[in-house]
Amino acid sequence: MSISRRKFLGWMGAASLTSAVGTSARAASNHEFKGYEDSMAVLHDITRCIGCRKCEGACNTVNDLPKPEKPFDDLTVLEEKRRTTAKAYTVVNQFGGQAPTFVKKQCNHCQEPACASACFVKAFTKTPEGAVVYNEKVCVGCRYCMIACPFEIPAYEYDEPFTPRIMKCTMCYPRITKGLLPGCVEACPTEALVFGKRQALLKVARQRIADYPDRYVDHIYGEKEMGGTNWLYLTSKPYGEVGMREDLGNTPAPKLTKGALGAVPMVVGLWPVLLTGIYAINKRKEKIAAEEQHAAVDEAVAQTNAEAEAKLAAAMEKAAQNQEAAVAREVKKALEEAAKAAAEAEAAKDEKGSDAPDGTSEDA
Amino acid sequence: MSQQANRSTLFTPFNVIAGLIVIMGLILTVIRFTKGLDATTNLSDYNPWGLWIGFDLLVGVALAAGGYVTSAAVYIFGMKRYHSAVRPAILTAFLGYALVVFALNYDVGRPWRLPYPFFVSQGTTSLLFEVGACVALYLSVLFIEFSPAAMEWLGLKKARNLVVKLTMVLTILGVILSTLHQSSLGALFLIAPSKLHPLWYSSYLPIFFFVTSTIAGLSMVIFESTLSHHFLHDKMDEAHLAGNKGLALGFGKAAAWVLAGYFVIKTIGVAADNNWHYLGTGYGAWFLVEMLGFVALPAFMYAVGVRDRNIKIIRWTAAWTVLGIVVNRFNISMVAFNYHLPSSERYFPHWMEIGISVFIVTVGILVFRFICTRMPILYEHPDYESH
Amino acid sequence: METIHTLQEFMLHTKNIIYILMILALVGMTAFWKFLSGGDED
Amino acid sequence: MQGIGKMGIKKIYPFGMGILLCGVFVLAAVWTAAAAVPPAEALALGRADLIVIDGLKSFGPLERPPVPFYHDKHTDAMVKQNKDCSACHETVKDKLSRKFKRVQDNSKTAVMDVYHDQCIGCHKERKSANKAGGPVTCGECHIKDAMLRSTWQAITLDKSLHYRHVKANEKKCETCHHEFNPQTKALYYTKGDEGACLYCHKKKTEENRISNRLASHQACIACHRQLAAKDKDAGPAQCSGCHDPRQQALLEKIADPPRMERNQPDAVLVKTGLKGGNPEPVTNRMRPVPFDHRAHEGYNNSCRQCHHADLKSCATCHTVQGDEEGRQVKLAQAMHQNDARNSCVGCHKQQQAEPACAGCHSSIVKGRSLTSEAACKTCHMNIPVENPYPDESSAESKSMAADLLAARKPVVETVPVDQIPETVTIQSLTHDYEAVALPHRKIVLKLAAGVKDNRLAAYFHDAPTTLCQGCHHNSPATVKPPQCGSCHGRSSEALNLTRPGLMAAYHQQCIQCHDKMGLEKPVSRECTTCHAKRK
Repeated sequence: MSISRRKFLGWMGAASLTSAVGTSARAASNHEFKGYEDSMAVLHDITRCIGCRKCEGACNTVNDLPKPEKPFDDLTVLEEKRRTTAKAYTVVNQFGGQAPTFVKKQCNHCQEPACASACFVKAFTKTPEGAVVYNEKVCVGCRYCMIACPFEIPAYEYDEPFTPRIMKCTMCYPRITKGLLPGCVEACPTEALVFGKRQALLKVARQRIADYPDRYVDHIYGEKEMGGTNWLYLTSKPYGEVGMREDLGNTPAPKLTKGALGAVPMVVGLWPVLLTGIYAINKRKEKIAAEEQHAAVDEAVAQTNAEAEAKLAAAMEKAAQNQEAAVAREVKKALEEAAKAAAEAEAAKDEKGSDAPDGTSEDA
Repeated sequence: MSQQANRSTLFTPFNVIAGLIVIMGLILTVIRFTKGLDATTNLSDYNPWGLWIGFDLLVGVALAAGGYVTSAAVYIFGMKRYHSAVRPAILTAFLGYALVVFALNYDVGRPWRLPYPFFVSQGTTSLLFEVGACVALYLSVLFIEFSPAAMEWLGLKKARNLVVKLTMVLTILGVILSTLHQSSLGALFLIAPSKLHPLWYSSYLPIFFFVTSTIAGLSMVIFESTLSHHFLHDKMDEAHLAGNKGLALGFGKAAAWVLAGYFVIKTIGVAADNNWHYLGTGYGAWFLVEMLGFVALPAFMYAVGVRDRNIKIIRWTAAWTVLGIVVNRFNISMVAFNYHLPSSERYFPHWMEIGISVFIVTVGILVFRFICTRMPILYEHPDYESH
Repeated sequence: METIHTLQEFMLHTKNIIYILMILALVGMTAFWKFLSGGDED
Repeated sequence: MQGIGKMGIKKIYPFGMGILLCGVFVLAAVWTAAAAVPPAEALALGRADLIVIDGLKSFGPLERPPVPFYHDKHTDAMVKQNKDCSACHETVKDKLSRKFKRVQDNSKTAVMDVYHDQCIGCHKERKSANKAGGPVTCGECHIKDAMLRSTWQAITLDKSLHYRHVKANEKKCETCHHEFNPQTKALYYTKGDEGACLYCHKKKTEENRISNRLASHQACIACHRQLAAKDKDAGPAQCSGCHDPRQQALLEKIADPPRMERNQPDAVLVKTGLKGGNPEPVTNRMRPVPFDHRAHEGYNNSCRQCHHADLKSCATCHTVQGDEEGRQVKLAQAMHQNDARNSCVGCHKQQQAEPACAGCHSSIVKGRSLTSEAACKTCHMNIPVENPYPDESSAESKSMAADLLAARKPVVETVPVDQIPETVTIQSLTHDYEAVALPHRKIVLKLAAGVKDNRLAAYFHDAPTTLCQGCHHNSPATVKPPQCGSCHGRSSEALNLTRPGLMAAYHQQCIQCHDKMGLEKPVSRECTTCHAKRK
C-alpha cells in the first residue's frame, strides 16, 4: 500500500506539474485524435476465408489455452454460432448453407478502446503497436469492460473463484514486439489474414475493392466503426449477413461518456455555491422573522404600559374631586391592573425568546 | 444479532424466518467464495452484470437516496418540521450504502482489490471510477452523519457535539456526492448504446437516474417511516409519531411533483432520439407500462392522497413507487439490456443470486431494527432535547 | 511529456488533473465560505 | 421488540417482501415476453394479377390505404356469370378502357363513387343472392400495409415469341407494327421501318404516344380476345397468362427461329460516324471493325440487346466526338464501356461470368476494359487491304467486312497433350501435410474442354498458351512458364502486402477457381481432402 501511495502522490505531482507546464496534447474541442500513425493491424478478407480453423488452433497454442474437447480439424464445430470465450480468444463462424461464408471473430483492437475507457483501474492499454493489452495485476473483476465492448469480445473466467481474469486476444503482443506475426495470421493458409501497418492495409483493402468491384462490398469494416479498429474486414456479403453489426456507428467509445464525465466537475464546482446560497437565504429569512417578532412584542409591552399610566392619571384627577377613601381604592385598583398587563407582556416576551434558539441549534 | 436483545421473544416467527434466511445466506456465501461465480450465478460472457448489480447496486443506491433528500430538505431548505425524519433517513441511507458495498464483494472477482482504483491505478476515464469514489466518500460521510446517534447511545457528549457542528458541511457534501454518483450510475450505460434498447438508452440517462433517485428517496422515507410506524411504534416519541403524518403529506406532494417532471423529461427523451415507432413493439408496451404504471399513476395517486389528506393512499403509493424504481433499474440493467441477443443468450437470475440478495436485504432489516431498538433514531435522546 | 495520440489518453490525462482539482476545490470552497461568513455566523 | 415479533409475521409480508416478490414476478413475466421474437408476418401466396387500386392519388394524398385487387379472380367470376370485360370496362371506339367503369377520371368524388357503388354494389348483390361475393366493409378492402406479394414479371417479345406471331399473322407485320402521323393523327405502316414497340411507346404516356403498358394491353389483349371469340388458338387475355413467371415458363419456345426480315446486313464494318465534326486524319484512325451481325442475332434474343433506342447503325447517334443525339456517349465508349450492357466489351465481359470462363477470369483485375494489345487487334483487324477506309455505304465496304470476317480465324487448338505435364508435385511446402500431386494435365484439359465450343473465347484466347495464363498469370505465355515460387515468397512478409506468399497463392488460385467453376470437387473443406496428413 505504501508503495502504491507513493505512486499516487508521484502521479499527483506529475499531473499538477504537467498541467502547469502545459502538455503537448493541446486539444481544442474540435481537435481529432488520429491514433498512432505506425500502429499495426490485420486485414481479414472474408472472401478468402475457407473455415479451416487453423487460426483457432494456432491461437490456442501460442497463448497456451486449454485444449478444447473437439480438435481444431473438426469442422462440424462451425455449424453452431460461437463467440469468444475465456478458453478461445478467436472463433470462426459460418454463415449461409450453400457456398458458406466464414468469418473470424476476435478482439478488433479499437483505436479508442471502449474497454480501456470503461476500466476504472486502467487495466487496458492501447499500445503504439496497435494492440489493446490487458493487465491482470490490477484487474478487480468488475466486468464493466464486457458491458462496454460493442463487439462482445472480452470473456471472463467465471469458474475461477480466486483469481478470475478477463480473457481476450492480445494481437499476440509478445510476438509482434519480437517481430513475429500474430499466431493466427501466420497459420492462415489463404492469407485471409494479412498483418501490416494499418495505413498500408487500408490502401491494400481499397485496391482490392477497386480491382474486383463485383467481389467486394464497397466498405472496409473497421476503418471507421467505433472510431476505427486495428482489425479490418473485407466481405462479399453485406456485413449484417455475416454476423457483424452495422449499427454501431463511428463514435469512439470515450466520446460517449465525455459529456457525463464533463458534468462532474461542474457539479462539484457549483453545487456548494447553489446549496450554501439557498441555505444562507433561508437562514436570513429566519433571522428577519425572529427580529420582527421581537419588535412586535416590544411594541405590545410599550402600549400596555402607556395605557396603565393613562388610567393612573385619570384616576388621580378623579381622586382630586373625590374623597380620600374613594381615592385610595381607585389608585390601588389601577396599579394592580397595570402590573398585571405588564406581567402578561413579559410572559409573552419570554415565550418568543425561548422559541428562537430551537431548530437553529444544529446549524452552526 | 438481535437474538441476545430480548430472550423472552427470541423465537418469534419473524426471527425464525430471518434466522433461516441468514443461515442460507451464509451457506451461499461460502459457495460463492469457494466455487466462484460460475456455481452461484447465471452470469455469462454476454451477460456480465446480473441481479447483484441490477438490484444490490442500482436499486440499493437509489433507495438509499432518502438520506440526502431528507437532510437537504431539513438543513438546506430549512424545512424544520421534518427534523424528526432525518435520523431514520440517514440511518437507512447509511445501511443502504454499507450493504451496497458489502454486496459488491460478492459480485466482483477480486473483492480485496476494491481499493485499487484509488490507491493503485486510477482509471479516471471510467464512470465506474467516479461512482466508486463518490460511494466510498459518501459512505464515510453518512457514517459521520449517523455517528451522533451512536455517540448519544454510548454517551460520548463531546464527540457528539463536535460532529453536530459539522452537520451543514456534511449535508452539502452529501448532496454533491449523491448528485454525482446517482447520475453516474445511469451514465455507466452510456458507453453501450448498441446493447441497451433505444427506448431506455438516452444521452439523458444520468439526469433520469438522478431525478429518479430523488423520487426514490422521497418515497423510501415515507415507506420506511410507515414500516417503523408499524413495527417500531413503541420506539417512537410524540414528535416522530406526530411528524409521521405531516411527513407523508409533505414528501408525498414533493414526490408527485418530481414524478410529473420526470414523466416530462422521459417523454422528451423519446422525442430527442425519435424513438416513437418503438412504442408499437413488445418492448414499447413494457416501456409504456413503466411510464404510465410506475410514473404517471403514482404521480396521480400521490396527488390524490395529498389533496384529500389520505395517508393510506400516500403510503401505498410510496410502496408502489419504490417498486417502480426497482422496475426501472431492472429494465435498464437486465430487461432492455442485450435486447439484440436471441432469447437463448438472455439472462435470468440464478436462485442463488436471488438468495444472496434476499439475505442482504434481511441483514439490512435486522441491523436497522437492532439500531432502532437501542439508539435514539426514532426518538430524541433526553439529554439532547433541542432546547 | 510525450505526445498524446488517442482521445482515451487525452481524457485520462485531463481527468487525472481535474480529479485533483475537484478535491482541492471542495476543501478550498469550505474554507472560503467560513472566511466569507466569518463575520455574522456564530 | 414485542411489536416486531408479533406484528412482524402479520404485517411485514404485505409490505416489504410482498412488494419485492410481486415486482420480481411482474418482471419475470415481461422479461421472457420481451425476449421472445415477434412472429414472422404471414405472406399471402404471390400472384401475378395483383393490381393496387390507388387511382385517387392523382387528386392528392390518399385518405385510406390503397386497395389490393386480384384482376384474374374477377375475370373468372365474370366468366362464371357469363359476363365479359364489358361488365367492368367501357368501350371507346372499339377499344376497352383500362379504367374501371369509366373512361377518364373527372373528379375525386366521381372516381371514388364509381368504385364504392360498383364494387360494393355487386358484392352486396352476390351476398344477398347468397353466392360467393367480395368484401363490403371499408376495412376489408382498404387493408393497411397488406402483406401481399406480387409475382408480376414483365414479358419480352423475344425472337421466339415474335416469330410465333409472324407465323400466326402470315407475315402481316402491319397487324402490330405501325407509325403515327401527327398531322392526320392516324396510324400508318411502311414496310421496312418496323421497330420494337418500346422505341416509341415509352414508360409513360407522352404526346401522341400512349405508354408501352397501355399500348400493349390494348393491342395484345384486344387481338387475343378477338381470336378467342372466333375460337382460334389465341394468346392469353388474363394477367397471369403473360405476367406470371410460371406461365411464362410454359410459353412454347422456337429453338432457333429464322432471322427477322428487316434487310439487316450479315456482316458490316462498324461505321466510324463522320457526322458532326471532321473526321481525324486517315493516318491515325483505328482500323474499322468487321461485325458479324448475323452471328450476333443468334447470340441475343432481341434486337434491343444492342439496338437499345432504334434500329439505326450505332454511329448515327454515337459519333466519334460524341453528340447530344447519343447523349454525348462517344463511339469508342459505346463499343468499349466495360460496365455497359449494350457495349461490345461490356457484353463480352458478362460472358466471362460463365462457369467455364469464371475460373480464370474472376481473378483477372476488372479495372481496364481490354487486357492486352492483342485483344484490340482481334476486333480492329490489322491485315493489309488496299483501302482500309472504304466509303461507309459502298458495296466495297460490305464486301470488305465479309472478307475480314472470313480472314479472322478462331484459335481452337490447345498445347499438344504430350507437352502438358501429367502431374506437378508441390514439394516446397510440406510441413503438416504430405506434398500435393497436382493433376496438372487433367486441369488444363478440363479448362480447354470448357471453352472448346466458345467462339468468343476462341477469338480472344489468341494463342494455344493463353489458357496456361489462367494460372501462370503475369508471366509470358509459354509452355515452360517460371515456377510459382519465383514470385511468391514463403509467407506474406509485411514488406509486400499485395503479393500473397506461396501457400496462400496456391490456396487462393485453386479454391477460387474450383468455386467459380462450380466443380463438385473437393467434396468437403477438410484439409485432408486435398492434403494427406503427414506421418
